[in-house]
Amino acid sequence: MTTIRRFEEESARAYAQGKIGGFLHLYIGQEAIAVGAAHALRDGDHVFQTYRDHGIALALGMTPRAGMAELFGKDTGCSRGLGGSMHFFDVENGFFGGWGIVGGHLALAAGAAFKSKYLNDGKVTICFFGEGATNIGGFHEAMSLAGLWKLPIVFVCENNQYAMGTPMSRTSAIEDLTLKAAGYGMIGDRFEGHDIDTTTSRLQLAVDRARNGGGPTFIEVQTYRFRGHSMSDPAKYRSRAELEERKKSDPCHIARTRLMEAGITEDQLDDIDVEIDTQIDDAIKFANESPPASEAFMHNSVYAPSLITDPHRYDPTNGGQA
Amino acid sequence: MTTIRRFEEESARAYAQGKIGGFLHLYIGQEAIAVGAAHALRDGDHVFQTYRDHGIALALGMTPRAGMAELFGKDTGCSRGLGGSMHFFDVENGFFGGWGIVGGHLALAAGAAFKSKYLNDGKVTICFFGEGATNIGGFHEAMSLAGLWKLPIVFVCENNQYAMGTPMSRTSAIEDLTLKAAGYGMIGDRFEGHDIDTTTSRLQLAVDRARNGGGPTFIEVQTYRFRGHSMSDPAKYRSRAELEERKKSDPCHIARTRLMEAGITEDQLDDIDVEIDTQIDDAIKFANESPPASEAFMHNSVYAPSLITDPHRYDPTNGGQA
Amino acid sequence: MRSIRYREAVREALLEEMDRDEAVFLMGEEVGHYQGAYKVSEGLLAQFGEKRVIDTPIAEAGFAGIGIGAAMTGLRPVIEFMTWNFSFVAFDQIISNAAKIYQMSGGKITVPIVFRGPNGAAKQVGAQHSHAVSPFYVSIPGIWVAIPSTPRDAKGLLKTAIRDDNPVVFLEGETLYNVKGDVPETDDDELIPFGKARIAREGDGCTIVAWGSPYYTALEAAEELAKDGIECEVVDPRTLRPLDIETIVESVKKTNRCVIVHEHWPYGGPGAEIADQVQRRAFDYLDAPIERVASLDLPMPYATNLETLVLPTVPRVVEAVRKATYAR
Amino acid sequence: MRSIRYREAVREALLEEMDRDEAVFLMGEEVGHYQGAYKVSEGLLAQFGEKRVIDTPIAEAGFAGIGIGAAMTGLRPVIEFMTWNFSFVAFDQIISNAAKIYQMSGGKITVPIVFRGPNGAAKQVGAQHSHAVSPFYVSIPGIWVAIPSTPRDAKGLLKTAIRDDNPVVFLEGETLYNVKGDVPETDDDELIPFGKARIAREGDGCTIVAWGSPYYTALEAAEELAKDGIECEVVDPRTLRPLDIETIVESVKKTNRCVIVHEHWPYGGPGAEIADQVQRRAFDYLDAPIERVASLDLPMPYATNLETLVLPTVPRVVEAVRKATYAR
Ligand SMILES: Cc1ncc(C[n+]2csc(CCOP(=O)(O)OP(=O)(O)O)c2C)c(N)n1
Ligand SMILES: Cc1ncc(C[n+]2csc(CCOP(=O)(O)OP(=O)(O)O)c2C)c(N)n1
Ligand SMILES: [Mg+2]
Ligand SMILES: [Mg+2]
Repeated sequence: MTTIRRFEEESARAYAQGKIGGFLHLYIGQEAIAVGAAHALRDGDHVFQTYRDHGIALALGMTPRAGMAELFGKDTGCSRGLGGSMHFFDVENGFFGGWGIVGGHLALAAGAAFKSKYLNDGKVTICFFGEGATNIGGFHEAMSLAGLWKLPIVFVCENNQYAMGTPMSRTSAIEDLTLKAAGYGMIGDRFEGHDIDTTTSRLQLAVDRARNGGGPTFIEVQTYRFRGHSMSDPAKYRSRAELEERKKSDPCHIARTRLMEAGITEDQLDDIDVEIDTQIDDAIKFANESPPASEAFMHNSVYAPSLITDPHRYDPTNGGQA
Repeated sequence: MTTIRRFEEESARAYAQGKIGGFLHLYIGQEAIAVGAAHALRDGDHVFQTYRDHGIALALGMTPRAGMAELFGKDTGCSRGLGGSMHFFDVENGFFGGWGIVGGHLALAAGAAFKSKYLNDGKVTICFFGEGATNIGGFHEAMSLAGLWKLPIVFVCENNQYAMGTPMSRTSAIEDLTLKAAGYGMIGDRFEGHDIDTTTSRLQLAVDRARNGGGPTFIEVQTYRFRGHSMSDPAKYRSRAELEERKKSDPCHIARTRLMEAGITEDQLDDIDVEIDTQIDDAIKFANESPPASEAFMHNSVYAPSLITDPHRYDPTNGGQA
Repeated sequence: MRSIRYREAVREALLEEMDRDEAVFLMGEEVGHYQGAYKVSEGLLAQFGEKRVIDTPIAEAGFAGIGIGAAMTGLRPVIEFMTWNFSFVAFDQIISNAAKIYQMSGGKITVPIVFRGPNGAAKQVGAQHSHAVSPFYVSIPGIWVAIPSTPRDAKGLLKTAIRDDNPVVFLEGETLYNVKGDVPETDDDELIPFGKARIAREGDGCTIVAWGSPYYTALEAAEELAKDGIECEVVDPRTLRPLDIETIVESVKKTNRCVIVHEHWPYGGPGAEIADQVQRRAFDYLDAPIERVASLDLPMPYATNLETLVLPTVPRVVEAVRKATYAR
Repeated sequence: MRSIRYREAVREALLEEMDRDEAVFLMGEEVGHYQGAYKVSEGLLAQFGEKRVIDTPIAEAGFAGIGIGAAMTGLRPVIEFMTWNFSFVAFDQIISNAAKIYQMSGGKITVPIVFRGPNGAAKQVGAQHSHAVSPFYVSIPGIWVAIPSTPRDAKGLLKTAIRDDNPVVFLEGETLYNVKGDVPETDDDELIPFGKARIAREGDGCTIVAWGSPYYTALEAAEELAKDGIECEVVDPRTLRPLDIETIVESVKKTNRCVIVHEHWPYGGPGAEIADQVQRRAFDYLDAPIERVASLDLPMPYATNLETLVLPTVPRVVEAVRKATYAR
């Protein structure tokens, strides 16, 4: 969790320095959910997330190097500099993006789960999205189909209280989002997502249910983002007092407490922190020094090797001609 | 209700004779819902329906002449022969179509209700759709927004058990569709729609609630269509026995019984039937003899009189040029 | 060669590819128990079972997305839109997801998926059900767009589409399903490559580029014009993306005239694109402006007397060729 | 005349029209309390209240549809898409409903609605957020498509759009919001008619047709070319549907050359349409093939070094004009 936190703090800094461009949505404050999910999953499982995707990517095992280089638009990035912050990908670690259209990736995740059912491969899919996404058609159709076909998937709504500048009270007629689950014949669960022990155990329940043929679960996790929606958002729509109150349940602090309860000493934790700092510094250095995204690759990134008239004569400078 | 029934039977015949083309979706078996709704509404209210729209259009007061002429593709039709069976319109009687894309008109209906709230004009909107439509995003978004903004609208799901050839058991994880209402903060109601007294009184409740500021209602009406999905559907997916069983609750028969209970004599009812036959015959004759849809009007039907460079120089034979 | 219907040709391609590869499945509304709204998938459920022939609820964006997700993770879905009109509710899935994934993932994830179904006007189905959708899909890099006119092309192109590792928009002709034509024997396994136009009729009087339903209109017009001594060369691009512009340009260099015939609305789309490319690549060869015959620029009316006026007709093609050959 | 930013010009149009007509309202994500994702609606909530400046949940198809329904029944909605990228989930509402209602209802129902928001690439926002959407909307009869390049056009065209009784797709430039330009005084109430191109720069060496962001690229290129004695005439169509092809053709008849510059992908769309029409209407006047400068045919990459290569640039426009004038 600290790796995620430090990664994001450094990316915010790099953004301010102009090393990172476009939209940058930080996960700071929500880390316990991604890490809990990573605990609950096995190798080969699938995860889909929104644009707020650095946390889960790192939790699943993406190196800070690959992540930071992507943010810097470098060829060594996890998406070779073509994807950027919103479109991290790391298939080896089960991370299937990184999606920018609200609600658009839920059906994709259901598709991965459909594949698992089709192949009977015992894999589970977790799909994350914000509470703002529950109002769009993409949410509804993915939920309906997953519920109908009993797909091995867990829908995790990270309710961080705001969709950009809008509090949920102004976008939803209901407060408890799990009320929606029944309409899809789905089990619902709802809990606070600040404590890594809670997130791990509750997500594990749903993941196990999916893996054991018990069908999908809809989970609403109560959380909070400490930063603005993205780097360009000063978050004026909420009070400093509210933010300070929320920071009292900083998941990183809680995790630290939990570790100490488990017998890890303060010194040991500090050592880990130093190690993480070194790792993030290294990632920044790596990103800085990596070659820029490749023009040649960009031209080859439009189509996978194809069965069109041989040889592969596609030329992006001249619309769609073989 | 008999007018609707006879209108539909005659249009089926005319379709077989090649006088009507395209898709023709009959409402036979569901009449008590449309007529109940017409009873529950006042002048100036708004109604939106799917392609299965003849019944409600007639119930709201469209003349059989205007309806039949539309089916025949005549200039005297309710949409001047441009709309056809799926796109009846009759604004004077509060009928706002006649829509072909499943789920696409629910938001439009919510828009009419939005208008009523905006103008505080005391009008109510009823929006009809099939149970098949509850799985599409358009349903979800319209329901979410109407629930959030407490719009004066009644969503009436005419659950006739099938979406084309597919029974609901294969498209929905739940059997009681009103389970969805809670997810939108909406009141739900569910009843059988064969008896005109029931449909009228239950729809009246919801319409009154909407009119009195009580917000929207989601209603599932259990019904059944006696014909195939459209004229091209032989409806092989259901048994003759099932159909025969269902025909025992033919809403037209039930209505007849109700009228007799209310003291109307068999003779009086027969007289009405004769009158209706005459009216439908007249509609067929009118449709037959009416001039075909107008080419000149077709060219003027693309844009309403407009503020583009004067004079109105739009020429549909030559793409989009002023 | 045997003569079979376009519908059967599509069905054979599905059957053979599903037989060949377990990863291929068919998903859509009414494709299974109902045997397809246009009976294209007749018998497939019986042969492959509910696991691989999957009836869906009405949720095009949802099942298109499920197809894309399944393709990302190793399957090879064929997603049927009952008609392409209904693809508009799934438009974002195609443009924002299917077309972008290979690129956004840095080339790590392929999306071998076919979206298919009938395209264009049927008969009197009105404004919301008569869309010819090619202008919307051809402009998107990251997908291919095939639009077979004949049964043979339908079969051979669909087999290629299913085997290709990229998303394919496969536009069948709603009015072509009953058309008969020669198709190789079932054991032939003919794959027709993308980006290779077919010269359907040779001639040196005028090039006519046509595809889909109006392909037949163009052929008929060509016969009529031949009576007056104007021999048209009819070129069918077969796929619009990739577009085999070379074959078209070669033909125009021979005939010095070009008429483009298509069902979509006149503004933009492949019709305009071909005109633009021909004027640039064959500028010095053109003896007359390139003419286009398109659907009229209006929503499709229901009435049959009007619908006929909206679609490209033989007289309109004849007139355009006469204009291009200064023969009128 | 005052010099104000494009963003303010849009805002003034909204403000003046809402002030003039109670039936006009603004609806979209973050348009109210947040003052607009791009601050276009700054202050409007304070002035008009929550009744007329309406924040929505994330449900583009839903609120686009609500707008259409409200327009059908007497209101005059302005629907903001936070960016036009998000209009794809509402695509069906625009093509199947907004564009068809006047026709399907036999001319009984008008749909006075404006869909507006920023269009095209911003900076490094990647493949899903950088769409230039004009090719998708121009081809649809029943809607108008406006794409103002300057603050003055933005204001005058938006006012016209709001008063027109037809659905209007109004494409603002995400990268243009900060551009400054002369705009008449607020009491002037200037309405700029649709379908009337503006000649931004006169010249007889080559016609450049350009709109949106690349309009400025074209003007810069024209200055550069002037140094070499090539005086370009830069024509901005201002609305793509209706398209003022006469003004473009007149210009080409004078310059005998034509280059079209736009941000959308090369295949089809208004770029190809203009080329096609010019070759047909000015065939005998063209001394060289019409050239086009478009975005490269690929999903927008995130990395800034690549994004720069994808968009039309001054050198690319210069090169195209040289080619069209045989000057290279
Ligand atoms: C279809 C669509 N509409 C609008 C947007 C712009 N947008 C990006 S994020 C966002 C808010 C999402 O809020 P939520 O779902 O709660 O997720 P969070 O950002 O809080 O994690 C919006 C409106 C988008 N990306 N896609
Ligand atoms: C978006 C969309 N997908 C598919 C169709 C094709 N279609 C027309 S009616 C229908 C079945 C609808 O069933 P239901 O909603 O139950 O209504 P019913 O016809 O039974 O009244 C389908 C699939 C369509 N018109 N629109
Ligand atoms: Mg949120
Ligand atoms: Mg039904």
